[in-house]
Amino acid sequence: MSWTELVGGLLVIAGMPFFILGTLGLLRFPDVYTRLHALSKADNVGLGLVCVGLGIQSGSPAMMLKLLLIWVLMLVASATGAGLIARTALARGIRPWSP
Amino acid sequence: MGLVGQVFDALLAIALVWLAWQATRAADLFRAVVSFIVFGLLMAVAWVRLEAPDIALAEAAIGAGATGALLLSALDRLAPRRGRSWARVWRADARTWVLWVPAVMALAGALTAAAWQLPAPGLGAVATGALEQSGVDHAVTAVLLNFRALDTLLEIGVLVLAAVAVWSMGPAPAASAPVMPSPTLPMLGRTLFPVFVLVAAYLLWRGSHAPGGAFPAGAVLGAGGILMLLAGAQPWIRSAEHGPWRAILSAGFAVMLFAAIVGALAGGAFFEYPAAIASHAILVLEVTAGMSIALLLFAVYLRGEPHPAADTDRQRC
Amino acid sequence: MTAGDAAVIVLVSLPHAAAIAGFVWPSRAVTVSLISAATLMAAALVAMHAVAGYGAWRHDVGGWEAPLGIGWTIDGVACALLLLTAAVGLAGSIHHAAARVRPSTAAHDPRYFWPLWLFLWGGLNALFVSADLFNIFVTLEFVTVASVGLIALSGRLAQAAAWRYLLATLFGSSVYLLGVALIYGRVAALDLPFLAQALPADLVGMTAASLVTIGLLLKGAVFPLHFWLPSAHARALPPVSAILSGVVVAAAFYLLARAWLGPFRELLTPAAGTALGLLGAGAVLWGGLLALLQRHLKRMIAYSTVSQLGFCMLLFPLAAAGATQLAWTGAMVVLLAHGLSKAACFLAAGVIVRHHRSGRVDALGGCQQGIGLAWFAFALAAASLVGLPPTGGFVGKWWLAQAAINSGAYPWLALLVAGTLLTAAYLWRVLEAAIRTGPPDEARRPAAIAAHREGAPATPSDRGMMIAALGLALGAVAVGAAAPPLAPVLSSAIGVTW
Amino acid sequence: MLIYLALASVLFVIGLHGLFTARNLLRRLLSLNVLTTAVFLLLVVIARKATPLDPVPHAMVLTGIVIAVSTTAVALALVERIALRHSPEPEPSASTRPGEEDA
Repeated sequence: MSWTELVGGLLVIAGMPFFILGTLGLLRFPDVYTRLHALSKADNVGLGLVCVGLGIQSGSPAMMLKLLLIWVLMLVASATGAGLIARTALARGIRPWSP
Repeated sequence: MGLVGQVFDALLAIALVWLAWQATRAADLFRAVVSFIVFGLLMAVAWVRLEAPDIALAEAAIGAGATGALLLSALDRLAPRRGRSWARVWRADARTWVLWVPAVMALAGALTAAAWQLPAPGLGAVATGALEQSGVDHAVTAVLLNFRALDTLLEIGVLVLAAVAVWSMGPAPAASAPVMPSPTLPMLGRTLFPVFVLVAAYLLWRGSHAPGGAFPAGAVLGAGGILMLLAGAQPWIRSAEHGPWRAILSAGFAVMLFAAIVGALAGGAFFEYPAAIASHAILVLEVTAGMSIALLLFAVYLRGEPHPAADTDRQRC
Repeated sequence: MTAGDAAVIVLVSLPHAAAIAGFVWPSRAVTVSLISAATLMAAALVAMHAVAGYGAWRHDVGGWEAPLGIGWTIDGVACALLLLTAAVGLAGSIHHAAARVRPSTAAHDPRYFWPLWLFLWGGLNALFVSADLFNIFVTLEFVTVASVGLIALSGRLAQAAAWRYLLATLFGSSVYLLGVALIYGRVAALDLPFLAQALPADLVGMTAASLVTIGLLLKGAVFPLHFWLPSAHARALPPVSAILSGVVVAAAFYLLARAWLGPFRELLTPAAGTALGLLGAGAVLWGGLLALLQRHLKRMIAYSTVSQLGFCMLLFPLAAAGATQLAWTGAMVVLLAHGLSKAACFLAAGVIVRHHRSGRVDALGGCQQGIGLAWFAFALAAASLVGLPPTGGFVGKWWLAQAAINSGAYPWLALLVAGTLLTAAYLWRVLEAAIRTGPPDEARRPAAIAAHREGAPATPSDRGMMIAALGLALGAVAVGAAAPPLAPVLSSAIGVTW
Repeated sequence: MLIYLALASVLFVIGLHGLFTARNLLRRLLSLNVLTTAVFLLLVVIARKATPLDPVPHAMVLTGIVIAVSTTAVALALVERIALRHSPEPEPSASTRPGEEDA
């Protein structure tokens, strides 16, 4: 096993907890805004780690660029999507949760 | 990959079955539609598992993307969200359990068994053998645009026809304005559209030697257009006769038809490209087919004839 | 490229090209459509002439041979149906072009009629020559979308009918495609003549055959899967009803016949034949009975389609009993004669309903001034539907009856007689209503009659529409004269095992 | 492969069931799409079982997907027009029972 594979694999594995935590937040948090918060933040970091890890594993710069592009696009999309969901929820009169 | 792959496939299958059930049965229509969209996305994964990356690309863009957008916007107008009890939708009585469930299980089992017995000789060898004369290196593209180009012509015809039929049913409904406009959305539409064009061009270029080609490219571009529309961009098909847009919409179909006839006039059969120019002809066809698929998906998405009365000041755009 | 090849290429590509032209330049759509309609008629005649002269041939699209590429088979039956489409298409085009003279009837969006109409025509032409199971699927979908567009165009009421039709026929396509997938998994071929030699009669073949059959039965509205047809066909514009009832439904039967006498020939046991024949019997009797009970002229004609298609289904039991060739020519002549006369009926009914401002059968009496020609066309078409000599309907049924006698299948003969009597009964109801001087309650209301008189038109518009109907009705009669000499041509079918 | 074949069968049955029991027009459309996907799945499995990999079913499915989106679009446009006439009823429903004749 070469060092690229090792580092890449470690990065991918490091990304996993973020997804798990994000999902946990989605399931356990009290309202739509906090859920969005958990999901978009944690998943974006997780995806970044996975993409970087896979890019290192692939060993080709072109592939690395493509994976990075995927990550950037996902960032933009999830930011916009989360914003839209939150705005719609707010417009429909869903109050943010307060403890 | 053996065991892990099997487990993955099994999980995927279970998720797909659940989503399909939700899509057809969920009490809430919105939930059903969203389940269907996720179903399409997961199907794309299944296509990859089945070594059909072309289909995966098309499914993600068309099956989940374009169809999903169509369904959601229709839903927006059809069903104001309203809670419905599960029982109202799914009324299981004795007859269901005695008659339907066993019959259905038997049918599914028989289908699986029958399909499992299939020898599936396949035309892979024949197609690979003919690939050299086809003008492209990627077998699926060769089948689509050379061996079975007639199917593709008629398929784009169906898409043109769908656009005509949808337009014939009346004026396009006014786009529903978002309740609370988001500043990021129009920006996203604007900045992402070049990316869509880039990805589409890349897929188109890849199509001659690897998975990709006109269909995924067209679908991606069309999905980009729909996203633009969702992001608040004005459809630019505006004047009474729709300016040159009707011609552009039907251009892909017309060019393919033209190529087919030229093949026949050159002494061959309908759609027979002379060997020397086959690869160029296919490239031209791919570009036009991809473009027209994109535009037609967009035209169909308008869900009606774009009407000139909506805003006269933009007629010339 | 021979003249026949050129004709077929024109037949497949011209309608599409014209449809696009009509879509892009709506103002010139009528001219373009009428010119193409005439050209298509000529091309169909050239193709028929080529088949009659040099025999059937194959055209490998793209130059790729059978298992890999798509093939066209241009034979006697295909050409006969191309001619039928051309005749109905031409008459329908004339009818619609003439109807446009009076703008008061334009309840629909006229700009989209011509593209959809020509696309439908092109899809049908592509379907009739195609020999490839998957290509047939694509053309079937093409025809479906065009038909749905045309039905929905005919007004608000028609849209629910269009939806029903769309759902039924899309389901039919999916089931059909499942059958095709099984066949492909079995022998890796989609070409009908190729499959005729390759497809074994095993369990997979049987399953595939039943799936393909169910799919096509749905599309052909064969009893008991006919539920979508009457509303869809009755609500559409007259030319649309004409082509749907005369040709689109026939296309499904045509494919059934090609499939069962081609790839599924081994599976066509007496039992399978009888099962298909019983569906036909059900269609003849149930459709006939419901036609007899209808109050509206167009619905009556639509149910009559269900009934008449049942006669064609007799092909299968009679072929299974051994009288293949006679049954084949008989069924095909019935199909052609039915297509022409049914289209004539719908076109004539369009004029009649417009004249009387009502589609109710009991309101059709009274003043017929100015539309005598329409009634004449209707009566001629009715004669062919019933099967009076010397019409096409007579010849077709006569051959079917002969096939039944030759193979000793007397129950089917009895069905033929019973169905004919039923047909006569419901058609006579209409003609009798027309002869009456008028509904008794209306006789007491002079204003109503005055309205009729006032509306009694002999405008060029009506004349054009009536001539279109009459032309088709005369065509149905002419089939009777042309069928005996053309019988060998009709039974030249590539990939059909006798 | 067996998993995917079974999946295709189950999806087919789910689609079939939805098509025949759902009353809502949109739901029927979704069922029909699931049904069609099942058939596509069968085709792709057949392509995968063949050696070498068979490109023809792949092309067929690509064609099929584009056709499916076209028909879905037409169906949705129709459903919308029908629903608009029946408004304010929120969920449009039409029965395809043969007995129900509207004169």
